[in-house]
Amino acid sequence: MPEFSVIVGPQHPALKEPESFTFWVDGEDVVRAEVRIGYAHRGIEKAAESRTYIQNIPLIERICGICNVAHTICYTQNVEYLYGREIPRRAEYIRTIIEELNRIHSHLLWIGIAGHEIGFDTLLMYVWRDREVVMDLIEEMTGNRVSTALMTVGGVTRDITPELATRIRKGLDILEERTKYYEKIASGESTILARTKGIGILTREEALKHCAVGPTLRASGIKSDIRADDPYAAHDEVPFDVITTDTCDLFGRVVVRVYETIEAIRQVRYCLDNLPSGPVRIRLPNTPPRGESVSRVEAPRGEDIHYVRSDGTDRPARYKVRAPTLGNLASLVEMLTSKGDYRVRVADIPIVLAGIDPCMCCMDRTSRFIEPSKGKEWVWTWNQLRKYGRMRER
Amino acid sequence: MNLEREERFVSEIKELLGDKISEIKVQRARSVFVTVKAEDYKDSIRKIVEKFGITHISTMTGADSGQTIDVMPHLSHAGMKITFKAAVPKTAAEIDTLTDMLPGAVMYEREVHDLLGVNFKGHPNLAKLVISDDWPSDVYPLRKEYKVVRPEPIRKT
Amino acid sequence: MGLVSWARASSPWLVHFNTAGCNACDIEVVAALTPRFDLERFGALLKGSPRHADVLVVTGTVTRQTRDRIIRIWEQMPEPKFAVAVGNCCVSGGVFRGCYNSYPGLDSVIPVAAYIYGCPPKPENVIHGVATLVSKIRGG
Amino acid sequence: MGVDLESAQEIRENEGKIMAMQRELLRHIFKKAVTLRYPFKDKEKVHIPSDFRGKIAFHRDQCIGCSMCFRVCPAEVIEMIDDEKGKRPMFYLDRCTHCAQCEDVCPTKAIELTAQYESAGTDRTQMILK
Repeated sequence: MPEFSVIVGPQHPALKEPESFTFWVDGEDVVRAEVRIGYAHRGIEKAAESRTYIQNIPLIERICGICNVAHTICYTQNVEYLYGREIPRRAEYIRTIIEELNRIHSHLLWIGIAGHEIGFDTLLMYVWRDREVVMDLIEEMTGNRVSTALMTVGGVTRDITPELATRIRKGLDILEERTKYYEKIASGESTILARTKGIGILTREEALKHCAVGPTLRASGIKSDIRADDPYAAHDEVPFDVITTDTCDLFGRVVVRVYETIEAIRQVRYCLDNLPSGPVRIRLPNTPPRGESVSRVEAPRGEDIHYVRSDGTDRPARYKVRAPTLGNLASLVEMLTSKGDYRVRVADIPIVLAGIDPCMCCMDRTSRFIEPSKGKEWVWTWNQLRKYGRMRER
Repeated sequence: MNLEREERFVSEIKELLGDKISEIKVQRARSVFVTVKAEDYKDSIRKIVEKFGITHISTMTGADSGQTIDVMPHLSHAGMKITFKAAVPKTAAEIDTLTDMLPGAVMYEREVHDLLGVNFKGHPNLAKLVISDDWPSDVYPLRKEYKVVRPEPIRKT
Repeated sequence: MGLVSWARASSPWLVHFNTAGCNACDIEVVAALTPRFDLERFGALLKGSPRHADVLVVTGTVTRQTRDRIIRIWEQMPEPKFAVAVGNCCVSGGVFRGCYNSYPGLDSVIPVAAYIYGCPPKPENVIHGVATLVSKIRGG
Repeated sequence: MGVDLESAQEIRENEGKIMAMQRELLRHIFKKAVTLRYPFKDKEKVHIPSDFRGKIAFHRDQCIGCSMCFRVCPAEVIEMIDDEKGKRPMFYLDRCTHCAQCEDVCPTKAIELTAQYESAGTDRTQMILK
């Protein structure tokens, strides 16, 4: 039977961001998958070299809008490592609070989107309604619903007042009750079970081999979390459990994310109860000393790693960012390939794609041409294709 | 700050690699930088990977430092970050691939190839990953000599 | 106002395309469609295909790689069509101005009918933008 | 405190319930809708915290022309121009990231991020703040 290629993306109802996947299918089964990213490549790393350390904070924040807190924490603590300075403890606690609030918002968002991808829009609507609670908390704390702009080199820009702490506690109570309800739904609703159990399997060995990160890795039974392995901010004091499951499938990823949300709520409570007093930022000079540094943060999607090199000027000589999704791409391709008894059906593609919580930008319908029968593959730009079309018309 | 664990780790690496190391330093708690020569790059990484049973490569950074390009794979081992550093000359930017022992490096090597033009010998597929299809093939945006050209608007505003 | 433009203004169907944004605007656009804000009160419906839609909602800065796709999607949409740029990166390039891969705004690629400023805009602002567009359609 | 994964496993072992959300849905029939009827009504119910980062307002009489805001702005929003009173910033607000770094750095509080969030329009030139 001849194989067909199905191209998904860059503009596709199942993807909110532009990325392009080519699937070689044999009947209903996906036999091979290939990914082309780069639609969202904006040149941030080059731009970071031409801006000062202060100007870079909002730029780094816009690498990803959803996990902006993880990226800004990673950036600011990376620069603080260059100075070799520690920031006030209160600032570290505030960073942890906002980071965990961000994780709650990101995971709830993901649960809703997963519901949407499996055709369970009721869940999407209810989860997103309750997610507004955490959005309001973030807005009260930082002044904007999504992009927080709270981090600065040397601490945080805004403090938490006792009244705000009370309001956050109240909001957390609502969130905890609702998340526990969604935990019941996610693990007991037959639609979810039917569409997630045994789908998108990534075994422990494959996860290790392809260097998966974050909830994808933890759902394959590997206890790995930067917050525990390489603690930053206040995570060395705030107690929490690393959630793992050994189901290695999408169901495990749902469960890991739901429990991580509950765990995050607990961490925010702990931080609010044990918030140290003192200043929230220290002033640092504009130019860090020469040197290089690596910093890691557990973003909602997994390990986020930044590298900075300073040449003694007020601009970084090199800034490198690796967002968690790139680390999960190789595993995603693995999950989307049928092997032996394990079959990936075309209908499961959207939810498996959503399973790693992708955070990129893609669609390649116009440029890639594949003729599997001849084993030929070539790439045309849209302009070339348009020219070809005009040529054929004549 | 207590860096006992890092010091122990450094001495283990020194024992293993011997004079292949040109520089080794502890940047902070749980982060170690090891500089090696480009020709020893793969051998020394293989030794470390086999000794400690490392499977996770976090990413690979390429950095332009004037005449050379530094290739820096970041490996993870039990919460410890080991960053190798090997310099390759800009005119003949070529280094061995790590994909045969660490398959997770596939995407990262393609990225470094796209943005800095380092050729990874033995890499299965070095097709474009992050830069656009119409990007000229001999221009590497993250090299220092590349001056940013803003794209021309295609219609007037 | 004729019957056709009345119908058009009462049910603007949307197609959403993220050119290369940071996702913050996307989640705010999606949030605007969920219960608390409920953009569907205006008859707006999110469609998957550009061929069914009247309004192209674009978020994110336009990059080299998405430029041709956005033009293609724009060309696939039936007349009359309107493009809405959501968020400051889409309007003008925003924080990505001066990057080698991003264009200075969506209107340097396709004509834009309405701009929604903000980084990211609040869902209320997205609703305000759609209301602005609807009144523009009503007007002419 | 550990998370009880076993209960999830147990449920997974059994078959899931069909329409597990049904009860929740029925409960909500008699509840008030959460939707804000925003542009028509409920304008005062829109959640705006006191220090919301909205559109920039500029107070000319307080500005001393130090260009600090120009130096920290990440998005080429600010251009320093000369007017009858001397140097001052001019804002292209259609590029603004609302990061509030200019507000933080301003020594005389001449720049202020207001609570104005409604800012859609059909013309980009309306966002130039002179």
